[in-house]
Amino acid sequence: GTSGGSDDSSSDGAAGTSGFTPPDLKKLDTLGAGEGKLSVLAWPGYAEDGSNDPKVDWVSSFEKETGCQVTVKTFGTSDEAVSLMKTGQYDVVSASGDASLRLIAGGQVEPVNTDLIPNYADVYPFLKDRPWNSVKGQMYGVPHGYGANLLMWRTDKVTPAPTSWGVVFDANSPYKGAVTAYDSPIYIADAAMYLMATKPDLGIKNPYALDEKQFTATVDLLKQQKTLVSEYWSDYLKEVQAFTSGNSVVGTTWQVIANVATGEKVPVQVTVPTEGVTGWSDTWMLSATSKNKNCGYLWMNHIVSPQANAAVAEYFGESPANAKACAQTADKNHCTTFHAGDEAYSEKIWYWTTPIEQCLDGRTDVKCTDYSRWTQAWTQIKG
Amino acid sequence: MTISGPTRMVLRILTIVILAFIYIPLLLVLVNSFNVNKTFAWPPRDFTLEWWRRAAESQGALDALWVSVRVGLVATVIALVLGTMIAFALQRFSFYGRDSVSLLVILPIALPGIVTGIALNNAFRTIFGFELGFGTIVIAHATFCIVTVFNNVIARLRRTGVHLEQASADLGASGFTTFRLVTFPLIRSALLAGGLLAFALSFDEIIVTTFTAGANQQTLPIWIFNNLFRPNQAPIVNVVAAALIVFSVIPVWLAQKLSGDAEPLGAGR
Amino acid sequence: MSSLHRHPRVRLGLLLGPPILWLGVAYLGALAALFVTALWSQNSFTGLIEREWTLDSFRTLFTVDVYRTIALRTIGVALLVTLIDAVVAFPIALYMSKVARPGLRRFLLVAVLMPLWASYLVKAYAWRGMFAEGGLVSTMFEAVGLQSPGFGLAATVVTLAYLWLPYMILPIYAGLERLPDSLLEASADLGAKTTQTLRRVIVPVVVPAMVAGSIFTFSLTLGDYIAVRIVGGTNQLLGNVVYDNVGAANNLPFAAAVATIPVVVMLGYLAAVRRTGAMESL
Amino acid sequence: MTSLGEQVTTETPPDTAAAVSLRGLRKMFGEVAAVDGVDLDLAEGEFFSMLGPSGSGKTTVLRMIAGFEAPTAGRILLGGVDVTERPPYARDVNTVFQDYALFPHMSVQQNVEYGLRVKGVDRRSRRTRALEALETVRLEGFGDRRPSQLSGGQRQRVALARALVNRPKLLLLDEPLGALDLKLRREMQLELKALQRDVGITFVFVTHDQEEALTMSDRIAVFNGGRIEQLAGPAELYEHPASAFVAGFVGTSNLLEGDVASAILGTPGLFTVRPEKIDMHTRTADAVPGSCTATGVVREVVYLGSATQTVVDLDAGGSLIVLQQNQQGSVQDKLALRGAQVRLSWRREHTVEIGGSA
Amino acid sequence: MTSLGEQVTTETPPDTAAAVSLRGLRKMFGEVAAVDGVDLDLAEGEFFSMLGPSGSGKTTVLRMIAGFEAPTAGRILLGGVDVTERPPYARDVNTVFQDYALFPHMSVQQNVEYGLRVKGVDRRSRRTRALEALETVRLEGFGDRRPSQLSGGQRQRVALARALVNRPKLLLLDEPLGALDLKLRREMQLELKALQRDVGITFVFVTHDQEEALTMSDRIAVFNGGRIEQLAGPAELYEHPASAFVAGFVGTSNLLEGDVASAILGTPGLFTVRPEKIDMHTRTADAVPGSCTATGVVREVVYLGSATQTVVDLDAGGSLIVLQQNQQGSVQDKLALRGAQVRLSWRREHTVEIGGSA
Ligand SMILES: Nc1ncnc2c1ncn2[C@@H]1O[C@H](COP(=O)(O)OP(=O)(O)OP(=O)(O)O)[C@@H](O)[C@H]1O
Ligand SMILES: Nc1ncnc2c1ncn2[C@@H]1O[C@H](COP(=O)(O)OP(=O)(O)OP(=O)(O)O)[C@@H](O)[C@H]1O
Ligand SMILES: [Mg+2]
Ligand SMILES: [Mg+2]
Repeated sequence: GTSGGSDDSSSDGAAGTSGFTPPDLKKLDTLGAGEGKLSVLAWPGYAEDGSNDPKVDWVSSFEKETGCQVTVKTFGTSDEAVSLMKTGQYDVVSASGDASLRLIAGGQVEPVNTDLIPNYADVYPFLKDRPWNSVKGQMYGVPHGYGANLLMWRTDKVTPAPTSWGVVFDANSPYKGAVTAYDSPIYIADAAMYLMATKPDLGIKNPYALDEKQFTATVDLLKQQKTLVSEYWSDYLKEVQAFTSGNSVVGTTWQVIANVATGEKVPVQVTVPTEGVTGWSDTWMLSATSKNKNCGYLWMNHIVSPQANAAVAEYFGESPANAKACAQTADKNHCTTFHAGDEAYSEKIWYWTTPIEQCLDGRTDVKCTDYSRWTQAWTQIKG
Repeated sequence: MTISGPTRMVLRILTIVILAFIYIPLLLVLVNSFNVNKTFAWPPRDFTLEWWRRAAESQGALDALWVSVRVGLVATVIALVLGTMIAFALQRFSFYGRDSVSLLVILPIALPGIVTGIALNNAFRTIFGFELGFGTIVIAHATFCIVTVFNNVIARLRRTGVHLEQASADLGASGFTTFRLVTFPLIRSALLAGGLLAFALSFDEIIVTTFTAGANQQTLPIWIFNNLFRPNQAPIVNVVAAALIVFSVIPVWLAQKLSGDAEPLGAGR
Repeated sequence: MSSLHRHPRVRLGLLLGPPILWLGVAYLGALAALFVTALWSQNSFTGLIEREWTLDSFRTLFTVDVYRTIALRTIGVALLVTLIDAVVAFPIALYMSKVARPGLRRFLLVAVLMPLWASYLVKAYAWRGMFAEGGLVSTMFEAVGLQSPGFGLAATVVTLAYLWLPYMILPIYAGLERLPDSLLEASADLGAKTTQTLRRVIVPVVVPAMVAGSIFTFSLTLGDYIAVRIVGGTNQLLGNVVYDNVGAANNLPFAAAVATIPVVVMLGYLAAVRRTGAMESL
Repeated sequence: MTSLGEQVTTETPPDTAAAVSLRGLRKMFGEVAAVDGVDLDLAEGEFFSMLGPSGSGKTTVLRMIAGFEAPTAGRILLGGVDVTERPPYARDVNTVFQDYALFPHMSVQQNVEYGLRVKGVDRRSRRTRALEALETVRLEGFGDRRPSQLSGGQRQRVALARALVNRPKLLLLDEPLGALDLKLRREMQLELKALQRDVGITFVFVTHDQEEALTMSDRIAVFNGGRIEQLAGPAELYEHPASAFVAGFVGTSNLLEGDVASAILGTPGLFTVRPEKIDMHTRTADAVPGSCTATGVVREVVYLGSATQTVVDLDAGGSLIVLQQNQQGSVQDKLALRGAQVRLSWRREHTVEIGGSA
Repeated sequence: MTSLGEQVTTETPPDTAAAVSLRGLRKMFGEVAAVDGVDLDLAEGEFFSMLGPSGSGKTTVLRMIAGFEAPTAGRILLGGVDVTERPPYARDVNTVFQDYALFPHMSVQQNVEYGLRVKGVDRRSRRTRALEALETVRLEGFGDRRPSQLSGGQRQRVALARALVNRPKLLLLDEPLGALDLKLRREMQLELKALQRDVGITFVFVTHDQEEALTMSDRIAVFNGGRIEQLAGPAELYEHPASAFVAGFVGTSNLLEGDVASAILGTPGLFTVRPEKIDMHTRTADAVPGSCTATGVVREVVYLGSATQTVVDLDAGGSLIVLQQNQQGSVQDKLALRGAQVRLSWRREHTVEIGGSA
């Protein structure tokens, strides 16, 4: 059924972070006038101002409306975002689930008063108050888009169509040497999720909450998987190229990659395998040390507005967070393709969350492995 | 004359093969800038001018190019000044620790870029409390560019010796006049060669830049790096690179011409 | 100026002061600060550095096998890249300096320098295209009935060698340019055939120049983490470990500890190189 | 001095025995004829010099013999064998370069062994032969030094040893003493000459110093504009120059021509008298019968140490230089002659008509 | 030749008028004393030469006078003014460097104008003066060339013009003719000497060529190991060398010492006879009364063109070199003397006791 981990963690959001008390920061009570400028830290493609492609621009209209002049810095990984936020130079950040908790715990971002953000009302309810964007029921940002790490394969080279992650994890996979995997420590969760389904006796309840034994088993699986892997990917260009050339024929992917590949007439298909999928859900957050908080709130309101949210979702290739955005997309099928608003689909996704010592699945008798362990393990997996 | 005919032939063929090795990838970049495929799959299905048109409109690429040029120029000027000073100090004086100084000059280029990058990043933020930005990129680039200027200038100084400067002093010119009228004209082409290499080094640097660039400055390599991650932008990167290759002929040729005499660029190194 | 004339020390001080402040204090200071952090630890959740002395980072570095494997792999790749560059750069540098006429020489010099202006990343992706299935390299391999190497260490070595080639050609060219023609004539005169002259006169004389070039190729390879991600398949080098730890895990102390490996390797290399007189011909 | 006889011989040795024969040798560099038709035969064991001003083609001839430069026309024969097409390493010839061209990365010993090494001589015997060669040039014990640790004269000798160790049939030397100072050059001249006599190798020696050529050579070719202007032994060359050019280039030339010659010698034409042949008397002294005689005024007196050189402006026009050995008389007396009226005389047979056969 | 008198004078000119005075000049390079206590006074308008072997300190003295090197001890006075502490550009001295040190990036004209330009002379008059200077060295019309387009002798003259245009009180020349070939060197010697006489500037001329020093100088200082070994006019130096070193360095030395001296001269000691003073007779000829005489066998005969040099092994031991001007007799006859028994004789006054005042 629903690989219901999300339910657990959502209901136990507070428990999941038990023992972790965020710094006591005040949220804004009332909105004032914009300060005239705003420094944005974003994933590439999240804050386009037309400088790369004049047709892709949802920043200029914001600047015109609010008078807040925007500067954008992009980052390549969640961890880069965390370290950049520590410089205190940025007002708002688009944080994925594997960054957000760290930002909250480190005091880099402050609670957000969603009442001051009119468009927040239209955000899908199933994205609100989740463990990666809230603590103890207090939202720390505005959900903005989400997507899944799907299984993609070349239909001409992979038959029958796979329904399980087994094709990328099983030592006997016929696609040895043509498997691809995501190049980040967070990918350990994908393997844990696979073990959760295939090795129930390990007792994994949440792929982001692994005790020592579970972690070792997961890492072993990944080490064995390495013999199958042709390459690890981290940028979408590499992935599309690998599938186009045939260097990779099966592996984890994003919907947008599948779309581009299909657009280039590469015979690929994607699916949500039986074991479920991991995914991301991004949240715009506000720096605790920001001097431009009013502009920050205005930005958060703008970016989840139907038009902007639709533009981002289409350009970046993900599901918008605003239910009204689907009406604004250029490609009318966009929301269908990306399963936007499909709560059941969304519930199948194990959204990226930072693993910490306090087990996120609520266990208190053991210590879980934290993200720095995951990073070191990732280095060892790749060898 | 003493290299025998067959050897010359072998060398000529090898040179052609090596030139092919150097230019085939560049040619590929050029062809790919016309490739309709958004991820420049090979072989191209079809060709298009779309990417060139889009690149021409890309304000981001132009801005980044402008940042790179400015960074390169300022870093080169600093490297020229500092590199020349060290070259003079090492060539014209003997002092304790001369060897250490020459080691110090090559250290920034000899140590891996990532080490220099995180060391400077750490120092800028935690020790000096600088905000990462244009200035920090320039400082970082100038640091590892000093060596190219230094190498060129010291080689020239070694060759010209002190006689001409002494002749100038002998004829009544004070230190500064001598530098202006004699020393500087003599090392000018070495400065040009060193400066050109320094600029090229700075212009294509990405690793150190990644760690020292602030939010608002994208150098061209960083822009390229970021755009490889954007849907629909990757082909434009090929266009930018192809354009760079084509237009770089101008400064290189110009510098060759300006350096005058038979002294080819880089020979001073 | 007149008083300076009699005070060479003062002039030396004025000349050396600013660069030493820049390099000696700022740059070396930054390096020192980095390596001090290697002796601190870091809170893994918040990523804040805790300033307590500990050898934990180094302990991990030395006890976990994978780091040794990666270090050795990296050094191996750097050596191979350097070797390939030396072998490839030599004939073209020789042709440029001793065979080509002045006009052709200028042209070749420009031709060799030009790739420096094409973006590093773009060139790396061009090689990715060539090593991909159906790309130029695999087509060529298949044409002669061989299995294409595909993405991996071989592709990494080739790509890096390609990227750093100009940095090797230039010093070798300059070194050969300085080699008087009369030495080649003397060798032929004494009965040496061209190959003997190559081996006994040209190669020994250009070795310092090659070593000078190798400082570039070797160190640039040691610090690289991008090319291997593009063409290296599943492989990683020291640069990736440093980058992952500072960029991804945000673990500066451990990154600094890892960074000591290439630094120590490079310092050792420089110390060895010093004796060849390569510093002079850099 | 086995070659004494040749000092006065101008006929070329018979073709068959020739160590080197050049036949119609020409070399063009673009439009310029650096060497413009040279024919030459050298005997075995001869010390042969090529003398001439800068740019006259001496080096180019040498480089063609060694094989560094291919002739535009003509043939080169070594010991009767045509080697025109052979590369340098296939000719039994060695060269001592003007800049020595010692390999900087090898020790003196290794430099000297080089020729044997590339010929595959075994380590043992090449060591012995190199030591012998170093002994010949009096550099025992210098084997381990680098060329950079030697003085100019020592380097020159290493270059010599490096060539000699191969026991070539022919040794080419391109201004080997050009870079040395006068005292050292004189010493090296003596050494070289003695060495050549000992080893019996044919030497082709390029120089632009006429004294050097006169004292060392069996025969001398004077080059001018890519051609041989005169080919003769030292005495013949000095005493009977074939042209005004040779007269001027070899020794100090005292030319008498046109009206001056008519007035003094009775016939017009181009004549030369060497300064040391001329006697200087007071104006009132009697003319010696059977002598040529001329009157004039002393313009300049230069003290040369062993001799005094006097420049006399002739009453008939022109001037003559007189060289007098300082055997007798005080320097002051000689210098006091400046401005004095003098009579010069010399034996009729010392008036040499240029181009004539004397 | 206004300075003729000085050629035989050894007293230094009075201090007051001295163009240059060196007082106890010393220069240490580390442990090495390059110049080891030099005292010297030069008169205005004098042509003064410094002669000595390589490394004897000549260049170092010159560089201290010019101001490129600071003395370790001692003072330097120019025209009575102490300039020891002054930088080069504040001394009224110019130098002609051995390698000419012409600025390669400037034309000949610009090179010559340089000194005037840095002194702020206006464009007009520096042009005129530069043209004058170029005329003095006979290089009119060469102003637009680059130094690289000139021959060695022409470059040397540009260097000279560049120095002369400043009308310095003192001109220093460091082996200015060292790089030229013999013929050109002789020509330039004459030109330089004439020029010095015309402009009347004091010249300090460094050379290691004894002939050059003898023919050109008013006085000569012979350097050895950082000290002045002898300071005298050319004739004095040649005829009465103060030490065996000077005897050997200036001209060919014929030394007689110990037993040989006793046997021939009757007294032990160190004596020298110049080769040109010696007469050579057949063994049977009578000894000339009042002469020194010695018998021996001819070992070697060398033809020098204007003279013949004969080496005679003495029966009493040792050997003497005899120089005979080739005025009479055939070359063959002279060369045939090899191996002959001969008697040498020379006037008693030509036996010079070394260190003695004759
Ligand atoms: N490689 C060359 N290219 C063009 N011209 C040349 C070359 N080598 C020599 N020449 C010219 O050929 C002529 C003869 O030169 P060569 O070197 O033989 O003279 P040389 O008698 O040895 O003179 P020097 O005494 O100056 O060494 C000169 O005019 C010279 O400029
Ligand atoms: N800068 C220096 N450092 C150390 N020693 C030096 C330096 N300059 C000269 N010397 C030494 O001082 C001594 C005198 O040198 P100097 O150049 O004055 O000799 P020189 O008489 O001019 O010789 P040459 O005829 O070779 O030019 C030599 O032993 C030389 O090695
Ligand atoms: Mg020559
Ligand atoms: Mg000197």
